[in-house]
Amino acid sequence: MKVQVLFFASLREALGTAGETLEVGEGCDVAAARALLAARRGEWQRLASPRIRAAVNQALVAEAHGLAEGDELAFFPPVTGG
Amino acid sequence: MKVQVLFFASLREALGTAGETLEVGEGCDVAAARALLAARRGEWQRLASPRIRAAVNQALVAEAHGLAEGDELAFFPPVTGG
Amino acid sequence: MAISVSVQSEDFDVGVEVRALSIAGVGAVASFVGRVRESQSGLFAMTLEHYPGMTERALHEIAVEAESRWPIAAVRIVHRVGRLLPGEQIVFVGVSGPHRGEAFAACEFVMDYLKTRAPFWKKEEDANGAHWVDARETDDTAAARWQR
Amino acid sequence: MAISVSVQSEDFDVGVEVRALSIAGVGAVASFVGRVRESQSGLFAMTLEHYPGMTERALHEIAVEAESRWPIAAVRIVHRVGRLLPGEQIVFVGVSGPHRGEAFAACEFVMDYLKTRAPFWKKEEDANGAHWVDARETDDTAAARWQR
Repeated sequence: MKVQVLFFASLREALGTAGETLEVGEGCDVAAARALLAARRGEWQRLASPRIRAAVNQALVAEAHGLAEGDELAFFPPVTGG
Repeated sequence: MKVQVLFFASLREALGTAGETLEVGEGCDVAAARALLAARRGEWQRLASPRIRAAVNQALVAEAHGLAEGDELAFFPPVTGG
Repeated sequence: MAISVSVQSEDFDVGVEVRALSIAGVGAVASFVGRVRESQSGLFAMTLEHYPGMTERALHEIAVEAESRWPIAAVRIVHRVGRLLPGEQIVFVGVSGPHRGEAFAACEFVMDYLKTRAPFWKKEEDANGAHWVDARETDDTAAARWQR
Repeated sequence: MAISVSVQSEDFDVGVEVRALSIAGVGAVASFVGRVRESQSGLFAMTLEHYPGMTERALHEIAVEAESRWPIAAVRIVHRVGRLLPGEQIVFVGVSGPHRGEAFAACEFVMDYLKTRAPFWKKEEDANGAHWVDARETDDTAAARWQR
């Protein structure tokens, strides 16, 4: 199945992309998708850090959150607004 | 010696005056001046209540605060600003 | 530290007051506006009496006390007197500083102390006539928590 | 309860925002303005990035959480995005309600949560170039005190 992956701020800049469409297997959770991306080595290893938060369909989720076809999966560093 | 006495808000209205010049003895403190006024009976007995605060020369003072010639002595109910 | 206090019958402009507090080095401005509630109890108007001289002095002392407790940059207090109608603004307290925690704490401190220490008295008018407002115990409690 | 959230590049007018919060029954309006400090460290500018959609949603949820905790009348949040210069306003949070204690608490709660929960990221420019701001531990601590 396909999920739409997004990257923000310093992570977006380091990866040189704002996102991509990612093919993942059935039953894939956030942790598995994160590991898949981090396995690309280089700057992608940033995704292995627990400091990089994940949101699915615009809500913060735990690593065990299961993904579904068409989900929007975002990764980003700790927020610094306000 | 003479002190300038002031009354505010509900106390001013009950007494029907915003203040007066009061003759007190040497060594008179706030408590004694308060008792002198309260002794006039009627509405003046309001001054005997500890809810009526006293200020000398525009600063809140204790009842034992000694008065001096020309002092400004104010009595008023609990404040309700803001 | 900049301290500014006004006791006036005229209304104030919150935008102007906050802008004046936004001086160099300031990252945070916490402010409070108190206003005459349009209550269901049918308030017609309220009149604020004060003790000229002592009021300004008390407000200034409260601001000085706030700056001695927190690292803040500026305090502004505006309090209206005279007759005010429902919906009108009564008081503005603004505190600016480098960080928000201190600005919030100092602003709330000034309001709590103002309520119990500054010589203002409210008289309310409704269908039953005019009556002086009683001091609220919650205000004394709010001020007491700052005692150290 | 009225909740209003705006994420925008344009500046905001504090006077207008506070007036909009001053609805019937409101006796207290607590508000906060965060701005870009004119720091000695020589900051040229700061750029705020956000996650369109999720940001508005997160801010709305924080406002809903505030109203579930305190009896308040209205919450207004305005957060700017894009490039901002020293002295410019970044964020406005205003809370109105019947009483000041609740308005202050809810306003501070919204700011604390916004700092740690809303997806905004700051990038600063100075003489050494541009760099992303690190999340401050004090912000996590500030938000943690509201946990129950």
